[in-house]
Amino acid sequence: MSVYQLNKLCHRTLDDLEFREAMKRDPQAAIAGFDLTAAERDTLLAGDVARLFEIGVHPFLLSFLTRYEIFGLTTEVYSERIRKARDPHRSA
Amino acid sequence: MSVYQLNKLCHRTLDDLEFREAMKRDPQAAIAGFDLTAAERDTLLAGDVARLFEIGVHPFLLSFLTRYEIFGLTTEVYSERIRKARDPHRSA
Amino acid sequence: MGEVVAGFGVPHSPHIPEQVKKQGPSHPVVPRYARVAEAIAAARPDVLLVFDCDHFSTFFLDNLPIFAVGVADRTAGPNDRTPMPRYEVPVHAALAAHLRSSGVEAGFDLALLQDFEVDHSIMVPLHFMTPGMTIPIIPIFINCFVPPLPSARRCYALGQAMRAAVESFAQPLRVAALASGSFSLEIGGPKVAPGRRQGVPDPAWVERAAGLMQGGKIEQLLDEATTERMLRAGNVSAELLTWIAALGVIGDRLPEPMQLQPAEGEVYGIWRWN
Amino acid sequence: MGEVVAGFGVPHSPHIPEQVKKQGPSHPVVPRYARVAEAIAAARPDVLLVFDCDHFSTFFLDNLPIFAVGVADRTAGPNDRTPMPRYEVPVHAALAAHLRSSGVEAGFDLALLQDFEVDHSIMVPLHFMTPGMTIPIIPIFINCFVPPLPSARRCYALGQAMRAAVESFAQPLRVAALASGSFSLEIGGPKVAPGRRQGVPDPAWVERAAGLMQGGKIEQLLDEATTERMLRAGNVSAELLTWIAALGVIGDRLPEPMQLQPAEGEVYGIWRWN
Ligand SMILES: [Fe+3]
Ligand SMILES: [Fe+3]
Repeated sequence: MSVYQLNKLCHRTLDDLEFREAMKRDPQAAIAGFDLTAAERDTLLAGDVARLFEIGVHPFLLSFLTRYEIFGLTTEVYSERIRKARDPHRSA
Repeated sequence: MSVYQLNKLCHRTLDDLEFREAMKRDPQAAIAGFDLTAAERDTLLAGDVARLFEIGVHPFLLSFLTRYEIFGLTTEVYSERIRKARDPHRSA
Repeated sequence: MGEVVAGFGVPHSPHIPEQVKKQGPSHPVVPRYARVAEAIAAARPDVLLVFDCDHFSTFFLDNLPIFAVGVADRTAGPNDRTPMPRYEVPVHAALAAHLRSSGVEAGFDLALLQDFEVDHSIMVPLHFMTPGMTIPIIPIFINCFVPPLPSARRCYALGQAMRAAVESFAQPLRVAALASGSFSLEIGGPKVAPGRRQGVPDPAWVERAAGLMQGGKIEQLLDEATTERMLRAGNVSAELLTWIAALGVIGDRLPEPMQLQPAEGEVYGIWRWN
Repeated sequence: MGEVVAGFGVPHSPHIPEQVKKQGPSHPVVPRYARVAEAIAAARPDVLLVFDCDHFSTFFLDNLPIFAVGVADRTAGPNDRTPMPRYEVPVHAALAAHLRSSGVEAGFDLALLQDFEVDHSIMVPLHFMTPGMTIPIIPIFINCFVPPLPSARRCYALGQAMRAAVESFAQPLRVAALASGSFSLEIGGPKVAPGRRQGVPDPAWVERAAGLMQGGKIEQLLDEATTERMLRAGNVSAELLTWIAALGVIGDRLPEPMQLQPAEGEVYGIWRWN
């Protein structure tokens, strides 16, 4: 269920303006309400989007984090990191 | 969509205790928040469950109204009325 | 390689837990559930595939699937204000995900359900039969209440696809199917009994359908159990589709002598071979 | 007796309405959408069947259907914070209910969606092509984002079933199919362009898939458009399944010369015969 929680957290960042502001202000506090493992929490707070992708967070949802530059994920940082993720569907 | 609204109203009578109390106290006020036609509102307030069934309210949901005796629908009254409804699936 | 080791079918009246609590073990349903419970224990399943019709509790008419599979680590219930204890129950997420993927690949359009509780139709049987809640379940939901319903043949084929998926699963799990539902029951519709909110309009159909199962006449059952025929037996009588799906898992094996309560619209069934 | 009179396919980038608002009619998408809009107007449809992939806006992962049909009197959107005007649009509830019933009878497990809004993937195309919002739509949702996906063959068969259902509808409606989606697009995944949040990983696949449509080689397209192949073209490239479902409605007719933007992963298509 944790991956579901991570997906939900990303979605809420788009959908819930108050939550989005909380995520920008104090991410650690904002994510406290989700049922995550300690490792997932650390991965999130580190903005390790490659790892989040690899454990199953949907990339479309993950990209909401950079849309609002949560966890320091500017577009440049996000792009650089996600491009290093293991991709099960490599281009030919 | 009105039949959907009627189904939703029945379901809320089971699921939402405050709404259920409001339905017992002042049904006319309680149903004001639903997008219903005037005819549907009258049919509801009259407890005309046969008619509600015939226009498509699901009988399982409809029976929530008698479970809490909304609109004066004691089990006896409900049973007598619904048994007169046109049934598309008559017993053999 | 998973293995299907048994199949079961029971009813799930929401009034029974409270009645039994008051009346104690002299209540007639107690030995009926107990007999199935013993058979479940003897089959030692690692997972129970529960074929279920939701009663507008897990789903509503806003987004109502024909078929759905619960894929999560656990669920809880009842979520429909049934007077009975509240339970948490583990779900076998890995097998559930495999069943769903395999089913979609086989052309069954199975909705993904990840954040959900279940109603009395799952919790009443578990309360009586596996109250320890230690056997993981996988709920497979079938729309039996809101026409258009899936056909009996499609539900049977779904069961067959689930069986094949169990057998292609990497771990050697013992899996049993459990169907939950009545054969004849009207709730809140024109066929209720006088002075009642429900009724059992068609005891003869209970005997007919159970008789076909008892005799292993599955093709005949699939022919006869049309939506029209099932709804003549009561507006929630298409709960029979849960049994038909379970039969798809079970195959052509014969049940032990079934416990029939035609006047109550109910049947208890045990298929055991392993 | 309803009649299918035309088919169309377009992309739906959520950034375009705002860009066009700033840049005006010199924006390159304006004439592309305009050409399809003219063809829609010329086909005079009474109803638009819109094959769509939801972007976690109408559905979420809690209860995610493989296929769903919107059955309501109206819908509205976008519901996903896309910067563009908000619209209400009528839905043809009677035909939608008939399509769903017929589909379920034909063995497609179509979820019922009654209380919903839609996202940019429906509203961007309508904004550019039918901004009056006077033609009733019927949204048919396909899960293109969360594997397991339905196969291309099953989506095509769904389209064929929808066509048969249109033809068995009692009223003489003119119905057109509209597909909405990209052929190659990666959003937020490893195949994004350097320094970007998205990318177009596979322009060659855009030309290949469009070329097969252009040549009427549907069987070949159904063989080649595996989940694996589509996802190699980008993580949301299985939006192609909306086009494949629309082709099921259209049959073996050939399109007018298609507008291809391989570098953008996008295609605009027009099938007209009546
Ligand atoms: Fe039931
Ligand atoms: Fe899209």
